[in-house]
Amino acid sequence: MAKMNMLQAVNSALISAMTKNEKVMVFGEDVGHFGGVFRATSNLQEKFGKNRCFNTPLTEQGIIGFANGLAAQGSVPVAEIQFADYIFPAFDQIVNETAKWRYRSGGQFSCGSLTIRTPYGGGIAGGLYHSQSPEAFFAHIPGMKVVIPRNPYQAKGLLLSAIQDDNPVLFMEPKRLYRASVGEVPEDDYIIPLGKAEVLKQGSDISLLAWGAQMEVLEKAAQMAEEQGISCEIIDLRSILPWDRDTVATSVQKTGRLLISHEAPLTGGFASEIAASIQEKCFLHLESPITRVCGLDTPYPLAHEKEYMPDHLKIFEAIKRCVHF
Amino acid sequence: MAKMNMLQAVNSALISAMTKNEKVMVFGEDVGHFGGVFRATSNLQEKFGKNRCFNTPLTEQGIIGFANGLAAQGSVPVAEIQFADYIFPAFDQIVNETAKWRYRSGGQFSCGSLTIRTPYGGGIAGGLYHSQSPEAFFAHIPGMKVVIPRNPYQAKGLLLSAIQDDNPVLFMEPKRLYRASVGEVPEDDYIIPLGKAEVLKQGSDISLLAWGAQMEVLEKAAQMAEEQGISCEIIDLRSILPWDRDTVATSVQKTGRLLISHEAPLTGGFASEIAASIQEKCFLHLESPITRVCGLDTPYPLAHEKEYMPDHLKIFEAIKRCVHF
Amino acid sequence: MKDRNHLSNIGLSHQVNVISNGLLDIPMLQLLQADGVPHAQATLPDMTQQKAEKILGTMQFIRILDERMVAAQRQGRISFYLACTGEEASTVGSAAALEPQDMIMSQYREQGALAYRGFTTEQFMDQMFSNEKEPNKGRQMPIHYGVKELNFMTISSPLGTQIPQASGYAYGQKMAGLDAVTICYFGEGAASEGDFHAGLNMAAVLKCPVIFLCRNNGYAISTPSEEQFAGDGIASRGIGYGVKTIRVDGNDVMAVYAATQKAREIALAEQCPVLIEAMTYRLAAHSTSDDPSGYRSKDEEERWRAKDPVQRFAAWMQSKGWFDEEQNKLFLEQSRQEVLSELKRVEKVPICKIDEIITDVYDVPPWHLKEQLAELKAHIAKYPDAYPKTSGRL
Amino acid sequence: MKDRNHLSNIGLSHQVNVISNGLLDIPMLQLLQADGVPHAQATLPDMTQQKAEKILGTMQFIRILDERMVAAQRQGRISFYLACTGEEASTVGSAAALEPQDMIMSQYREQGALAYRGFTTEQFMDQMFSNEKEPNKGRQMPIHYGVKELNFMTISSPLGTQIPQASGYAYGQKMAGLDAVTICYFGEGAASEGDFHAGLNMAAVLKCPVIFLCRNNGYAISTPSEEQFAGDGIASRGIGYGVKTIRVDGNDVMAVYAATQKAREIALAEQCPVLIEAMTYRLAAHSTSDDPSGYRSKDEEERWRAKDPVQRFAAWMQSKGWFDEEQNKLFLEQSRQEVLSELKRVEKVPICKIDEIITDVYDVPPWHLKEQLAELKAHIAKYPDAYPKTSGRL
Ligand SMILES: Cc1ncc(C[n+]2csc(CCOP(=O)(O)OP(=O)(O)O)c2C)c(N)n1
Ligand SMILES: Cc1ncc(C[n+]2csc(CCOP(=O)(O)OP(=O)(O)O)c2C)c(N)n1
Ligand SMILES: [Mg+2]
Ligand SMILES: [Mg+2]
Repeated sequence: MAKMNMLQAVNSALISAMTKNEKVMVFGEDVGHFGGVFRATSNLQEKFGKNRCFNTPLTEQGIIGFANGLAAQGSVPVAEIQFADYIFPAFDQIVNETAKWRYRSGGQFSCGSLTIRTPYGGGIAGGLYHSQSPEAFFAHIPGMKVVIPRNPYQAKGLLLSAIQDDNPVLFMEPKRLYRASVGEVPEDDYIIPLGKAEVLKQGSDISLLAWGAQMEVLEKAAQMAEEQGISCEIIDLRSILPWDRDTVATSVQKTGRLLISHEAPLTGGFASEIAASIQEKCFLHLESPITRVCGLDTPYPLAHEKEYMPDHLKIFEAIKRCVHF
Repeated sequence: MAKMNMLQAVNSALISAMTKNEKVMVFGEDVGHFGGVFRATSNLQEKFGKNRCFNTPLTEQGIIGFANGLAAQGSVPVAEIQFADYIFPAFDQIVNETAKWRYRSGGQFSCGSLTIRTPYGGGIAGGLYHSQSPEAFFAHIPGMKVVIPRNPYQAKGLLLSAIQDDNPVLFMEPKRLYRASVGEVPEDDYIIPLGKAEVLKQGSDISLLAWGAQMEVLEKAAQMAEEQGISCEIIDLRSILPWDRDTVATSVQKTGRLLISHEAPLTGGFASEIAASIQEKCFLHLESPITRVCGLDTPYPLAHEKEYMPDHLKIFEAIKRCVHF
Repeated sequence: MKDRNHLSNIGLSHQVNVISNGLLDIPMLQLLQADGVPHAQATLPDMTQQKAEKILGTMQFIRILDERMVAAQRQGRISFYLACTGEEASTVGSAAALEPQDMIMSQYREQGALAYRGFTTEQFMDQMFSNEKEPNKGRQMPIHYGVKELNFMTISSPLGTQIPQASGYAYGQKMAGLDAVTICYFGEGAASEGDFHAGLNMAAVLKCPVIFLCRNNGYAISTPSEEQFAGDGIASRGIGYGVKTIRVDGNDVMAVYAATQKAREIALAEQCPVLIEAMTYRLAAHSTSDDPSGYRSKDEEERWRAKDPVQRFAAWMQSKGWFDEEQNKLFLEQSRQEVLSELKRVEKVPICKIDEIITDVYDVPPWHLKEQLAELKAHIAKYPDAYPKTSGRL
Repeated sequence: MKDRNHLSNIGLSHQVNVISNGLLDIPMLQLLQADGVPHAQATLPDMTQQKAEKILGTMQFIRILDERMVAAQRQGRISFYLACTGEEASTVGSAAALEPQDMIMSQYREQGALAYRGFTTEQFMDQMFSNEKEPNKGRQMPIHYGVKELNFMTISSPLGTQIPQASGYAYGQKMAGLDAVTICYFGEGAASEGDFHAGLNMAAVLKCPVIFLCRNNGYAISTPSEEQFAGDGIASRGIGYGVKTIRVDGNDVMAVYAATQKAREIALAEQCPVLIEAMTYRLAAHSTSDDPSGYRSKDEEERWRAKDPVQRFAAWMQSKGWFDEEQNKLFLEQSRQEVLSELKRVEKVPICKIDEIITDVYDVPPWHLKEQLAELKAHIAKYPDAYPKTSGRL
């Protein structure tokens, strides 16, 4: 075990994966010699050579197009998109190509070996274009997997899973935690299964659900609620697609209440899918409406960032409203 | 009044708009001399000249990028994307540019005059790439409006509204109805307000909600249900973003039940947003879970198209399940 | 740390020089004249009689397939078709210069390359009818071929997407140390997509052994190339990317063969991309959904019909004594018969069982897809008549 | 129906010709030598003393602004900054050749053009502090300027997006019959985006009066241009699009001025695009988040520091007798003072009221945004200390 921050955990996972399998290749803008603008790919080029870790030209559609071809060929590409805000030029390659490759070819070919890493989320004074949380767009793409870790330990285990998994995975890294979140991480390999949520804390009055950087916020709010005698169950969804409906439903059947939080705008965010599914699955158990505490339906503002964010106070208030419905 | 099919109604709206305002320009792949692959822009180049109705090179990101600049300049672009399946290369220009232009500039500049027209939807033996219904992706983009007409009359009135509206509008045309749907359409100008749903039929047992080509299917299912004594209220949402929550909530408060149907895959589809909002708004009125009858969570298959589609039989069965919950 | 100087190869001028079109003047390689007689100055590539026969046979077969399938579509037997009439040489000539281990990533009008690889009439029909024997399981529209054994990547409709993919595929081949290249076909229309730019630039920078073959056939559906670009075709772009480039007469199968041979040689030896622009003409309608009389003249078509690539090559073979009129007639007749009889036979093959609706979305269907399938099967069982193609085999 | 022939301008060859790099040899326009002395063969553009002073003053002001802002960021007074040190000539020289009615669509390193247009120190500070006086309402990060009165389009971070937008903007200007062009700035890195391809090709085909000015400064963050493209810079791409192209020494403000004048003349007269590639070097770090010592040598930087565009132009002015050492010192000192005092003053200006969080998403806030705002305000009222920047002015 070693103390690592999330960047180190990601770097450690990449080193493991590249060491074990020489087909693993890491590329994207500035990921080569420089090690990426956040330094998640530090030293990889030195260790594994310029052919296996390299800079690409500045074209996200090209990066993913190239990665798709490389994956279909049988290599194991781990492509970086410098910020999740810049993944949209690659949206066509992801929606129409990555995700549909296996299906359209009857399983003859696939991009299953592809992993796309990208930092996402707010709280770093990044304004409109360095703060977005676009997971919901990708959760509406059959064929994709979407995974978001909440801390260094999770990051390494889930990333190693994603690289091994025979399906294309979008791996979104909460950049606010890159250096802020530090924890014990095994130096050896280990994997955390995709598609499984984790119940972090048992509780009886309400289930609180989130992912990524929002987990911290949830925990802080839960603490405030506990102080008022409200017992919270806390769940980290971890995989957004496919998502672990059973774990969530089991929890809600127990608590009778559900609150979901994400940074992305409310309308059409992934909380809507969870709420829609759970109200159906747990209809007779629900004691209050499923509540969403999310970003506003605006672009992500700089000056009003603090007000925009679904922080612990907003969640705390929502918990109370939910429990006292 | 004249009998028109939906293509003629769209064409008639474009002629009106171009006649009234010389700043209106229509462009896209093959829309010029040829009049578009579906002929929605027939005769526009002849009538208004090559400068106002023209072919573009084959680049969707270019078309929307160009349209954004043109809109910001003060012209009124009506850009066509040949199939909604091919809108994804333009996703970055739409998400990061079109939709955020006004906000990021504090209202100094905007793409408000832009309208994007595109045919969408299945049922034409189009397989993976001529069948998609991507409205949910766009419903998660603050700043966009998304509108879908169900028949020729609606198409003309809503399209004229969209062109006039000072916000960027994605206007999705159900191509299955292009020639199949025929109805009376005024030859003069008229507008149908954006953001307003329409209750097509009053009923007391269940509210049925859909949009575009799915309205027909809903009506057919409702008829079957009525024959079994189930009274259905039928609502056409028409505007997906912003959507008319009040009309839907009012209906559900009356009927106590809601079924939503769309062709797009279930997970993360726009029905999830509606279900999430309505379960919150109408919690104490709901007598059964809100039900979604949607496309499967797969790419759109050709050979199994019939099985894939949320047809009247599936909806009829779901209505019964809902009412007999 | 390496010292870099991005000006090192650039000279100075002291007057405002505007560089413009026409500077490059890229000629088009032509070996056989329209009548099949080689140009006096031309050196023909080595070609055995057997190879020549395979090339001609493939071009003729494809022409017949196109005719029959367009007719079948008119009769409502298939939903869609897309012919390559007039462009046979570009795809057959280039495929003939490749090795079987080379990957083909095509746009959609390259049935010639596929047939050259050995795709059978039956396989064509299976695809056209989206049946359960089709290796892609009938999920896409007709003409979206794909077959792993022949190293022919499954086609996808979105234009241009295969271009950066081909760069990536070729990079993978290089990393694996294979004696193989990738060929990537696309139209001059698709070359306007951003993916074209990304794909060529990445291939150049990352030194990928890929051949980009652009069929410049003058049209993208109704849009003539003069409304598609203002430069000198697609070849003139190669220079900008630092990609070696060859322009070739796409109706001269011999020239296409020679150019592609050369391109493959360079791509493999230098591990780098090569761009070929094949100048040709789409004699057919864009697809069975299209009617070109709305956007181009009969005269123009006639001018191109006179440049028929199949006749040109047949004439050359004749001059070599490799062409037997009678035997060829027989071959054509047999091919027609084969297409028709396979069509009839394959028409009856069922589509995949409904279970396949959820396979291949992921490697293994997750819970939500299993749930959706179970519901769907129960529903079909309840209304078997409404879903006749699958209800019989639940 | 018009008869078309897409082969009409193409000659024939009968040997396999591989066209490759180095064919074009595009020289770089330089008028002033590094020491400010004009090349003997150079014809300098007309330039009044007043204009020259404005150009020099703007370059010097921008250099000072950059220094102070980088320092302010280090002190934690602003969150982010991005300097253009070393590249002042490319943007100031080009802006000086334009008319005020021309639209500027920039990437982010073109504060020189903005200052030349008359953007004040106070306006710069307002933007840096995202305050309520900033016309963009403080919604974006520092350096994302935009001001309608100066025809300077609000900057957006996604790279390359402004390129096809500029084509569209210019098309609108043409349709409106304006005596105006659009200039579009971008880096050689951004030129790898698909939007570059789309924008240049569309401008060429649709004949848009737009000047594309690429600052080729050798780097895209850490990525050197040799890993960005393999061709001869960006200029060599112009030919492929049929776009008239000029390559210029980006550190020679006189050359940039002359080239842009010429480009504007062509764009207006011929209603067509022109591409300028300005060869320069980013002496600064990419931004305050970057440290270039990780990817390039000090020697390399020093070599470029010797080519300082500001000194070069000052030396030329001196040779004309247009430069007063003392007065210039005073100007520099005043500028420094002004930046510092404005910084201090503006630091205290509040951000927008919370109501502005939902305006400008649409022309008029729809129901859901009004609902969200009401909820938010109630929440802030409940926890005023947690939201100190807005709770005082609910
Ligand atoms: C991304 C995308 N946009 C639009 C289309 C619709 N479309 C299909 S073929 C075609 C024209 C292609 O022309 P070209 O690339 O020249 O190939 P050709 O048909 O001439 O062989 C168009 C616009 C598409 N399939 N994909
Ligand atoms: C679409 C997109 N991808 C990535 C980035 C992150 N990014 C910001 S600046 C930059 C480098 C740009 O280099 P260049 O265009 O050469 O301009 P320069 O900084 O040299 O002026 C990158 C990769 C971005 N802003 N937008
Ligand atoms: Mg073509
Ligand atoms: Mg640069």
